[in-house]
Amino acid sequence: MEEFFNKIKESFTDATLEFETITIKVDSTEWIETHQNLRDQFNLKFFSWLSAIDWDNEVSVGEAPKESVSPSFEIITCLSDLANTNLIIVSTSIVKSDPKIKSLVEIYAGANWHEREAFEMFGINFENHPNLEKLYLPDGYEGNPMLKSFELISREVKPWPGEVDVEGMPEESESDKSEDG
Amino acid sequence: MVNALDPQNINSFSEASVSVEIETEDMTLNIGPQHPSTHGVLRLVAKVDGEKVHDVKPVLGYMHRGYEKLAEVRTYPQITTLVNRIDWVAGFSNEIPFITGAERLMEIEVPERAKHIRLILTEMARISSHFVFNGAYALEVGALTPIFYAMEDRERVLDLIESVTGGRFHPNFNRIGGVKPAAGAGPTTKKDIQDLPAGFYRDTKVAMQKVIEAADQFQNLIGGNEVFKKRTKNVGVLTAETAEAFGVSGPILRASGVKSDLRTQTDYLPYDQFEYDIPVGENGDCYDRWDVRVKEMVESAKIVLQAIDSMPSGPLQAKVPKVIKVPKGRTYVRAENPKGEMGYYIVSDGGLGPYRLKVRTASFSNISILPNMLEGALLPDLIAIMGSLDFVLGDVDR
Amino acid sequence: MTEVLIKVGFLAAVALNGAIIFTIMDVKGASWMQRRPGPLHVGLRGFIFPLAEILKFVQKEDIIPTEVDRPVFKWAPAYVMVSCVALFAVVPMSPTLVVADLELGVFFALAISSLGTIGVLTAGWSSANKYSLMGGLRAAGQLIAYELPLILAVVGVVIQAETMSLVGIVEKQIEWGVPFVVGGQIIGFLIFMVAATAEMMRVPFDMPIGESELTMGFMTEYSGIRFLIFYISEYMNMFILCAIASTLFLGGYHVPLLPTEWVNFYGPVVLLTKTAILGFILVAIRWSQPRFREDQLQNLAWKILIPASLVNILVTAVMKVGF
Amino acid sequence: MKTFKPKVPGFLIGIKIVIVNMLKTLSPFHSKPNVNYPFEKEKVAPRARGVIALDQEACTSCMLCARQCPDWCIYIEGHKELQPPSKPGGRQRSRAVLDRFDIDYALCMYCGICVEVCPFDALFWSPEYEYSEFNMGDMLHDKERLDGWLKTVPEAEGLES
Repeated sequence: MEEFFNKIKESFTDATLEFETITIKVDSTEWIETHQNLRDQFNLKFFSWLSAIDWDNEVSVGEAPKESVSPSFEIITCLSDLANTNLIIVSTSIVKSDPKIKSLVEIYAGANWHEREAFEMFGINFENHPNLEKLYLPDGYEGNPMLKSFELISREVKPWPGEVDVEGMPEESESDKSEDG
Repeated sequence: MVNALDPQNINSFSEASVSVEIETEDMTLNIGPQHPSTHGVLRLVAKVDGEKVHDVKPVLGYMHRGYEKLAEVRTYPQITTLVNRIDWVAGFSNEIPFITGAERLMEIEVPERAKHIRLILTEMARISSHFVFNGAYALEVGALTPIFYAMEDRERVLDLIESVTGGRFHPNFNRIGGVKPAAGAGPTTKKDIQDLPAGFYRDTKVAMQKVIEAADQFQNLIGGNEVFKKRTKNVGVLTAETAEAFGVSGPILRASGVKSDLRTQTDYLPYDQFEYDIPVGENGDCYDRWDVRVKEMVESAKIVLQAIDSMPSGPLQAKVPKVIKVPKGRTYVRAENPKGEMGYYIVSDGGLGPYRLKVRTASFSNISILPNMLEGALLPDLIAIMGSLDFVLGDVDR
Repeated sequence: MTEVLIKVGFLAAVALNGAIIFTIMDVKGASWMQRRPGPLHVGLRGFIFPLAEILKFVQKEDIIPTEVDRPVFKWAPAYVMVSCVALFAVVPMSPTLVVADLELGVFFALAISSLGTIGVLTAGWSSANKYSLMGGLRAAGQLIAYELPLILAVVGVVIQAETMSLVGIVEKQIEWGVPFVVGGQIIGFLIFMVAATAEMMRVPFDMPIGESELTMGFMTEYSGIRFLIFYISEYMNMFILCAIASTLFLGGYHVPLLPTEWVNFYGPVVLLTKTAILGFILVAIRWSQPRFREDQLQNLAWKILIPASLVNILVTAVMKVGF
Repeated sequence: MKTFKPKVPGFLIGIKIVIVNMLKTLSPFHSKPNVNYPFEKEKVAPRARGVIALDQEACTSCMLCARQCPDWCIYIEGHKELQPPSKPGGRQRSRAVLDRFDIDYALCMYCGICVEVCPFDALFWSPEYEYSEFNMGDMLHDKERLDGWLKTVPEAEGLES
């Protein structure tokens, strides 16, 4: 893994190896070239997956990032090599106002469905995609569910049962409580 | 306009009428979502010309449960419950990469015994998954009996999984840092660390011998059958190049002749301590995909038998904080599941739950090749090819 | 008139009972072969479950979809049923116990059996369902293709027996001392059984039903009593074709070494036993084989069975004339 | 010496296998793989996660289980009561009284997190599995019903070392 990382490092400046995962960050304009390069020069022919992360400070579900982030979509692909088990995560960032990026279908045929999934879940447009339509969601469904701003209805309609607390003793004073504790 | 009755024209007319093919309209045939042969609720919209299939469009989403979204509002221990249900035929295997990922981020070293227990149960899950495939695939090409034998033998394996974990399909047995410390039952021992139940080794050895026998029986009952060979040999050939480009993994890829197995290539579980073969196919047709899985069952049984013999003693749990908080970082862990490469990309922000959890499932990539493979196939072949991909809709839709 | 009615009643009773026995054999046999007890709850450890089955189907609503061609759809099961029952008319259970001892018995049987094709095809065609349509067309193609080897296989027997009457064929076998299957018609018997299995649309030739791709083939839209008729006639067909096979090739109501003068007493039992043994073989085949693909099925009929049966006829004729 | 072994066609071997299995099913000496369910009960592993039993006395309504539940299917309400002092002249102790403890089995995912997090040993797994209902609302088990499951909790089994 180290060896492969060093090789990667020669070609890509922004490469990190942490938690046994090699990640390279590229600019979204070099998206196609990078993948072409990785497939042809580094022999990473196996297309594992493509997905996205919605970085946002305002979240309606889950926890907001601890440190403030600039709102953007991060698009991630995972490529690997079957013989030597080299694996690489390629990541790029695009702006939220106009989320679009070139499609990888020409290079990796398997990207087709993954891009469709990212399109419906995040609303990212993949340019030159042969049939960019919904994959999972029914026709007429509005919204992009994986956005951090998309509410999870089941958690909205039902109160958290853990909030109900045992009512305090009527006569209990502050001093008693501290003694007990 | 040719006059057919004109004696001069009779000769040419009859020749012409023979060579012209009848123009027929294509028929759209919906296969699924409720159809006897789809494993769950997959819908295929197929354009058929008589028996020939032209254009197949899979329609997914009938089982989409949004696990990636649900994971955003849950803590790490709670997500273990969810990931069980992704590929329910091999529930135990789904937990391993997720738990390994969390452990990797927290930099916890798992005790050897726990790793061995994980390995044994993972292989058992693989065996039970392949049993289901064997039975179901025979059913799809028309043999109705093998599924009953497969279910009977799978039951033995599931009983073993249940006796350890408490669950047959959804074991929910892995914890960050090891395996479940208190596996239910018993008012007196509830808080004790529970090990494998008594008699487990003995029962496992019996069950694994039965698995090897069952695989042999399948080879005779289905694999040796001339009709089965006729139905599957040279049907749905998948070349290694296409498979790689589509991200097809697991037994399907190996059947195409690529010797790729994450068990030997990565170190998520101590597979390097055992000896086993990786069955590889030659032609990449349906028969090879079937054959590879049957052979794999035997290899898995061998791994389990070896693991039982070399079981280390020791604790089952590493020291972990009571409230699990995973430090900031991201990692991708993949594992060789019965259906192929399954991986979790965990983006942690230092909180109780992940900021984003990407689930890479094998079946999703595996069936994305369906339209490609089914082009020009016959309708009965459609079922044979679809069945040989061995997908579970929960694994596709997540 | 009453005589005709009695005969028809007798025919229907025997055919229906045969079908019920074969249903029990198929279902119970299947469950034992699959390591399970099978039906258990309806009387005699589940052995009379077909009665419950019949009652259930009779009670059920007979759903007729709106788009179907109603009269055709309604009458299709009747064709199949009638063709099955009428087939049994010429099968002798003993030299005297035969509904119609026709001169051209074999010819009659084969002519009647092809009537079922029309029933199946109309059922598939009129259902207004794509699965049914494909199932019906597959069935028609298959039944026509296998009709030929079925007839050609019988021709060998007819040449050897020098008669077309089924009683005559059995008498000839008694005269010979051995059934025709031993006396030179083994290939003819195998071809007949394969073709008969295809006519019954049982595994490995059940492409027209092919439940993994066509749900239930031409029967998809049928329910209630109409489905029951299809269901019963499937087993009736199986029973009768097995009975014909045992008459033509296995010596019918007679077994060698038994005294011929008592044939009227043991005849029906012997015939039924032979039929049941053939039926059991079919059951074992059904539950152990996968099914053929449509084109392989046609190839088998046209490229193997028909040439083989023609060779069989040739050899039989040469032997007959030469020796 | 070369032994000649004729190749048996595969479909005949298949027929042999099904007939052997038929004889196995009919023979009284072979174990039966089936359980005639409503008349015989299946033996389940003692660890099987069937239903959750509640020890009412042990529960202090601390809400840990309800908070950790991934499905939010546990509903607890309780209040505190003053207990008479255990020895004369001592301080009055407060005791938690459980008003409501419901588990909605229609929602439960049988993960067992609640059993594990309970610090007072009030929840147990029982392998009992016969509690299906015709009405979905009846799947909500109240504290009396949950307490009733307690007697089905098995004793600890032996362990493999």
